[in-house]
Amino acid sequence: VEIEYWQYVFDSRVQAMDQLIKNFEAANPDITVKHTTFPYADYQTRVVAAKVAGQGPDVVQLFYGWLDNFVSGELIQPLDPAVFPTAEIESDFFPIVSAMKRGDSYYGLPTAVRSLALFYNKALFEEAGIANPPSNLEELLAAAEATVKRDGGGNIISEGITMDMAGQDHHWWREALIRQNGGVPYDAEGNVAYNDAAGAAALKFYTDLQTEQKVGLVGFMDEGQAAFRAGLAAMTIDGTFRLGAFESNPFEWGVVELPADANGVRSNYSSYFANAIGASAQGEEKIAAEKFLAYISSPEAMEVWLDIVGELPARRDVALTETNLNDPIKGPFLKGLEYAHTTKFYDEAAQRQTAIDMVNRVLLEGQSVEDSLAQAAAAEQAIIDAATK
Amino acid sequence: MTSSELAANRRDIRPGRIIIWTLLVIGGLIMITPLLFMFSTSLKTAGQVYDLRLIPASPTFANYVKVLGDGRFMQWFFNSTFIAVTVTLSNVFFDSLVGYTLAKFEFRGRYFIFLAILSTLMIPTEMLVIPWYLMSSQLGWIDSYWGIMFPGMMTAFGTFLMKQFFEGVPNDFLEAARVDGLNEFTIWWKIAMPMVVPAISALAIFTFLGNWTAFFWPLIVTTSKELYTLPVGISSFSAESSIQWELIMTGAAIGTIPTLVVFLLLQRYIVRGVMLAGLKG
Amino acid sequence: MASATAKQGAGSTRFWDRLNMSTKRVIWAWTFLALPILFYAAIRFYPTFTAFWLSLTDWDLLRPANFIGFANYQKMFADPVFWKVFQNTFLYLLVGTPVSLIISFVIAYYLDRVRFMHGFIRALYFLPFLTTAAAMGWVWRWFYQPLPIGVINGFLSTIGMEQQPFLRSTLQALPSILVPAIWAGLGFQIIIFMAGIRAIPSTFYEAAKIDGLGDWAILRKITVPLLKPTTVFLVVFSSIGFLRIFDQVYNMTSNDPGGPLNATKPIVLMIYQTAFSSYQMGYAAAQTVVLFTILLVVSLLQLYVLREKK
Amino acid sequence: MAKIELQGLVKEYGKSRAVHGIDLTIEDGEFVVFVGPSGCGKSTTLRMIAGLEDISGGVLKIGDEVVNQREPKQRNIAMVFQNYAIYPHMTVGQNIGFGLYTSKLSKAEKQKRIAETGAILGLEKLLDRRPAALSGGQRQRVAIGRAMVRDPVAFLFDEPLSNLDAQLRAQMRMEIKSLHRRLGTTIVYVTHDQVEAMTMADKIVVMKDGHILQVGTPTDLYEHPLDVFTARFIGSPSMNLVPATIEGGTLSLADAKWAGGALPNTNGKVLVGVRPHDLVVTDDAGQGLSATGTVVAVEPLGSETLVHLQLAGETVVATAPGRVVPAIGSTVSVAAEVGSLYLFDAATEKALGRA
Amino acid sequence: MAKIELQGLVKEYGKSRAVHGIDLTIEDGEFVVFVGPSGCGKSTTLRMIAGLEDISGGVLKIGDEVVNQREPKQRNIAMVFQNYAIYPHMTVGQNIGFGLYTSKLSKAEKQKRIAETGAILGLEKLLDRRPAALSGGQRQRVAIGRAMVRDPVAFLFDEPLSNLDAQLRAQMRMEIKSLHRRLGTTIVYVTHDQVEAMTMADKIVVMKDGHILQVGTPTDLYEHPLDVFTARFIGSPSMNLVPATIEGGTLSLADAKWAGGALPNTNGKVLVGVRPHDLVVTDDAGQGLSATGTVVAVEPLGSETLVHLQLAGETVVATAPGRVVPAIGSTVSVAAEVGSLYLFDAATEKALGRA
Ligand SMILES: Nc1ncnc2c1ncn2[C@@H]1O[C@H](COP(=O)(O)OP(=O)(O)OP(=O)(O)O)[C@@H](O)[C@H]1O
Ligand SMILES: Nc1ncnc2c1ncn2[C@@H]1O[C@H](COP(=O)(O)OP(=O)(O)OP(=O)(O)O)[C@@H](O)[C@H]1O
Ligand SMILES: [Mg+2]
Ligand SMILES: [Mg+2]
Repeated sequence: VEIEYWQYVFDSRVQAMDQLIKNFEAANPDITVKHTTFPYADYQTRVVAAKVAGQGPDVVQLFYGWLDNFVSGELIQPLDPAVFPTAEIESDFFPIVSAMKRGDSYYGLPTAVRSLALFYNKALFEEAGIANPPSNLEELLAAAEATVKRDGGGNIISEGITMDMAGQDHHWWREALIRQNGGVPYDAEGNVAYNDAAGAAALKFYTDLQTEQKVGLVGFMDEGQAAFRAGLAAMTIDGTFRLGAFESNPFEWGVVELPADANGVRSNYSSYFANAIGASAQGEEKIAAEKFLAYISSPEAMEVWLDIVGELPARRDVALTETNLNDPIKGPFLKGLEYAHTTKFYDEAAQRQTAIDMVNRVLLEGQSVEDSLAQAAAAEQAIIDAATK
Repeated sequence: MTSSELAANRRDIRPGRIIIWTLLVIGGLIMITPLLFMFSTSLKTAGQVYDLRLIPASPTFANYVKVLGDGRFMQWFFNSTFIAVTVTLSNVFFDSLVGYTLAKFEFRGRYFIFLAILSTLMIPTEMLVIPWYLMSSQLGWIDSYWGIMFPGMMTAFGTFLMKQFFEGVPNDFLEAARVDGLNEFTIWWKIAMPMVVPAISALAIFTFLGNWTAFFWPLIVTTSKELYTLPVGISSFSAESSIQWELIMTGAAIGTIPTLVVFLLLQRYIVRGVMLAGLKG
Repeated sequence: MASATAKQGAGSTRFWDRLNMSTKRVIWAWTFLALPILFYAAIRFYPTFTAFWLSLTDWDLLRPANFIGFANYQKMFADPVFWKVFQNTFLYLLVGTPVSLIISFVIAYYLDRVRFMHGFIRALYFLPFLTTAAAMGWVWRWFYQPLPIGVINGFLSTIGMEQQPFLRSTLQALPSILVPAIWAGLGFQIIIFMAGIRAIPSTFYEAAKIDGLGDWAILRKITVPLLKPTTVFLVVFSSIGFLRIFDQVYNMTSNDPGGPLNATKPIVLMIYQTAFSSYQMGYAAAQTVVLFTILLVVSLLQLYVLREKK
Repeated sequence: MAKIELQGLVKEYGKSRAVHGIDLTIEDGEFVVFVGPSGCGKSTTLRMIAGLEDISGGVLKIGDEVVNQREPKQRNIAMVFQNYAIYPHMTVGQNIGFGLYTSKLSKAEKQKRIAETGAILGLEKLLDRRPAALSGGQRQRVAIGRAMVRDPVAFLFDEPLSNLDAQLRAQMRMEIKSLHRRLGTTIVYVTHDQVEAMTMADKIVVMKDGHILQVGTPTDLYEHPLDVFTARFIGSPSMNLVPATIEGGTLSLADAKWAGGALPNTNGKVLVGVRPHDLVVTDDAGQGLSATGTVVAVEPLGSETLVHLQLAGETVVATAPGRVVPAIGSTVSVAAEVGSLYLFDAATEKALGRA
Repeated sequence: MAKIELQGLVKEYGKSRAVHGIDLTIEDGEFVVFVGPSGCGKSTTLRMIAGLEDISGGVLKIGDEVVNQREPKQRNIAMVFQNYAIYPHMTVGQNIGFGLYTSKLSKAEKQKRIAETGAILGLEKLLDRRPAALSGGQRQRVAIGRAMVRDPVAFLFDEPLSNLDAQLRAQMRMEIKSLHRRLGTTIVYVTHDQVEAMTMADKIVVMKDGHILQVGTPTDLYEHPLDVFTARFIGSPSMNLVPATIEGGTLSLADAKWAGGALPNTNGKVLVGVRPHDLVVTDDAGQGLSATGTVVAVEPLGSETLVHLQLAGETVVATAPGRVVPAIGSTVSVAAEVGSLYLFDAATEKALGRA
């Protein structure tokens, strides 16, 4: 039988998957896997459009935040507990895998997971005379202040830390900064809970980077990662998936865990792309699809993935090996996984937009932190309400 | 004699003219600055992309080698060419035929049909994409050349342009051919068409450009990489995490070069073609 | 099919031969039009009606559509983002159309008189028309960057002026998008204007000169009025273009689509996001219906205002 | 070779009638010229014959066959248009050869025919040129060549010379005429230039407002016009007309006197017509008409001088020999011989006879 | 009101010379007509006078002032173009008023001038119409109106009638002429129609290849052409020319004989010119030239018949009275009186005198 596998285009992911498919086909000569990829920006559109046309894939990759959409749109089917025992999943994988659970059923399994960390430019640190990368927020501010460069007119020409809500900063704010200020982003029912002092303090900390400390500038070099790559930012917060892109940076850089707060509390955000079985797979194809899914979430596949893509294995025992934990690059990310949270998104793009707008209102329109926060909370709650009604 | 020849007849070159000429040239150079940056970036390495000097520190063709070396790129290039050429031919054929019929035949409903076709200019394409997609999937056109091409096979703009031109062709030519025994189709094809060659080249160029750069619909309707058009392919260089600008610019540069060459070769016809149309609102 | 029947048969009393000439011509005309009519009906009109129908449903691509009356429209008119977008769309139209037409006319007017290297200069102005908005959006984005890499800000700081936020400002973002949009379409408009100017017989100018008019008076009294058909064409087409602006906005603000706090978001981008990011097809269809209405009303209004007064 | 018959031919455009049922027989080999003012229906009639317009009523026969419903190509007629309608994208040879489009001749035979036709029209050297590189007269010849090459039963010409300048027009007039003499094919020719009509026609058809007013040889029409319209239309400069009355066998004109000559038997108001060439400036008034008037304009043509003078409130044109140029404002005497007057009923404008 | 003087006026287009240094004085109030074949430089000269073309060499004076460098508006001349150049977007009244654009008159005075001009040209009722709704003759009048309204020192006309049909042309010819008589303004008029030149001009300027061949009154040029070109150009139909020789005081022509009359004192090959109107079909050959030839074509014009006949290998045109129409192929005798022959040197084509 032939089954179809869909994911988005990213060179190393495609390469890794080709490798996995080759291995899989060697082991299962009666199954061929057709590997189809789309540009990231249009990936969802394509999956949805294909479903409308009734031509969906058998195994499909999806961001965990899209799950509700995919389930309610009947794009994917629940995993058969006979093939993928629930207990086993919950014991072998990192707990964030529970984001794939709806009711009693799991809808997909990740090969790899990702978390956030603080990247820093060793050359700029050295130049500023800082020996160690920051381990808490206070040190972060100090390091940023020390490394930022301004011209005669006070314009930043090299950032202390990048500011990019459209990138990973909204996760940092939501899952790390709020919690470090003593709040929670969402309550148990999944409703917005950050419209309080903790949320405001977190937002203030973030916007102050530009307005008070003047160590960062939203829109500087267009994207935070671009500024960092160009050597024009000393620090940036980003995910595992950026490792590949930073590999070619023409300077030395390092990674540390996200800074702790004054009390040493740490938090992180973790996410992943899972693989699920398409709603249209039935009979023979479904069996083949299950076999394939089992293979690509096996420890062997995770090793391959770690090798080629650099993403962290989703199974604890594969991930948390001694060598991995001591790796200067992988280590901080893996440690982050231990205390990471996973936001339950209903409409990831729209929810991120509320965070972007919230910061913009403060920075561009001079709205007070509290008002802006309240407005963002209301907007996000509306999105959640619309999705859950 | 046209007004420009008239102007040329004035032998005295006044300082005003030199100033105007200089201003025009400066304006023109400003116009192409973004293009220059496109070419310049395509000659840079990933690390230099953010260095906005126009002349790259160490120009390299590595990006071109990389882009062109990828067999898929040549495939996309072929796809774009094939699609743009086919759609252009179709437009030249059908838009002319319809324009001719509306210009030269008298029958009830002619004006209504003209208005109906013209009114499609006001329908935003965005409105049609979903129904098109549904239609394609029901008819099995998804992921095929035909699927990419069918929405553009005829356009109201082309029909309008050609109608204007054909109205300028004297009836005597058509009647002479009728007396010579040609049927209506041959009259159109053998007599009327050759008389509007400038219009056809203008139409062809506009259609070609429009389809060569088409992005949104090809993106929706193709699934396999082998069928991507150039712009879709170029944008697939951008991935979730890091955008490879130097490659995008290289792709864009390669994509622009053919249209550039075609335009430079045919710009006289465009101008003349549009000119003869005498666009009467 | 008619070409077959049109072939002269042996028996000259065949049906085709008994028709009179105008009937034959009508048959020819409909034969020529048959395929195109089918095409326009199926590819343009039918989908349009589908869109009208969808705007009354809650279709989200995934679940079957339910008729919900005018709920989408109510939702839209109650949405402040929609009104912001509505306002932006008209700003694009009301600033973009006149500015681009005036610039292109001025350039065309003077370019027409230039003989030396005429083709070369004309090509300079036309080249941007050949580019894709996606690629050029990037270049423009970088032009607008803050220091140290932004070309424009770099220029401003060398002449001692303050830095401008451009795309990062709720006020400047929209004009900053308009510039590349005008830039990209300028070449086309210049060529059309030049064609129009050249179509004016030179004796009109000569007669006016003999009547004692100066260059400015000739421009006002002769060139501009006689250029009216061209102007009408360009006004209508460029208005449609600005009302449907998308590529530039989408590509220049891809991090925060529609600019900071929707400062640059036009209606087409809203439709795109509603349809392909939120999958609210019914809602998106309602927005397309509004766009369609705007296009129709604006075009008809322009044609009416600029009509040939007999 | 064929006779063309028009029986009650009618053409209607919507509700308006352009041709009001005309009857005419054009004999095989005849050269018939339609003349008349603009909009009188000449072209429409020609185009009905050609098969380019539907016939709204009546019968059209070519060579005894009713051809009302036939397509142009089935009628085997050829037509030459005012603006020549030669295709700019083809060479002269190709243009001429286009007349053979539907013919079943072999390629070689077609080439031969093209060469022959080119030779007859003196276009041998131009066969490979494009029309843009031809003069007006040459273009006209190419158009005729395209018509000739097919050996049609009749040629139709619609104002073929009106785009040419005076000298070329005179020359082409001769050429068409001699072509007709050589080929002997029926020719129907439309013009509003009476000189062309007079010099070329075997038979002139005068049309007005969709009606035929008179049919006849050029001399016929010149000498015996049936009404004022034809009288004024034929002959250049136009016939002078002055109001007069006939009472009991005497003709009285203001400012003029009539001596001798029999008058038509009528009473009442008439119009007296006299051609400028018959009204000569002279001092010795003999028999016939004599008058004196004030010169208002003179047009010396070299061989003769046209003298415009005021007579009975009308401006009439008289002729004087080329070397005589009367001063403007002077008074001159003019005279017309007996037999040179045309009399018309003032009310109906119908001819009453000569005097 | 002004005299216009051209002194060695030269026009060069790039390397090619369109006008080769012409000298001419146009007196105040004179009606001067430039004639010549297409491309001879008539329009160019006119446009230099108007100020629409730069002058490459020589001096142009209007009213004793050198105006070489003046703008058109400073010269205060008015021009009427072949295609009228009336603005389609203005009414007739606005078009006429446009001539007053730079004038400092009050609005009411302008209106009055427009109304007056309209009245003179018979356009009163049309002042609110758009040009699209006018006939050719009316458009031409509007163009003249726009020129007139301003009261210029001179009018320039560039083939103003060539887009009109024959009858309108004759009528407009008269109108322009009488306008000139009324206004008395200098007029420079370009045409390639010799009839217009003959009938309108006070002075005709014959041009060829950028040179002036001859300047004179119409009668002058008709009677005393300086060369073959002018002789053939002036007069319609064109003068016949047959080669002959003069040896020792006798003129010998093939197929013809010459009796009596003094000959110019020359020897060798000559061209004998005789105008068709002087070569009449007659049986009684008296003094002068007589010949017989075969008729190849006849053109009956009503008042006279043009008879084309073969003579000494040339086709010559003779005239016969209107009612005489010789059969083609028949032989006729023609004769020309003493004094009606024009003799030219065969080599230089310069006139030798009359005979
Ligand atoms: N297609 C048409 N539709 C309506 N009326 C027409 C059409 N063609 C001609 N006519 C009318 O028919 C009448 C005769 O026109 P026709 O062209 O035969 O005149 P004509 O004698 O050839 O004039 P001209 O000398 O100007 O060519 C005119 O009144 C004209 O307005
Ligand atoms: N703009 C120009 N550039 C180059 N040569 C020109 C230009 N205008 C006219 N000429 C040349 O100058 C010569 C005289 O032209 P002009 O227009 O004066 O002729 P014309 O006597 O008015 O002829 P026509 O009777 O055809 O109007 C011609 O040989 C023409 O080719
Ligand atoms: Mg006609
Ligand atoms: Mg000229």
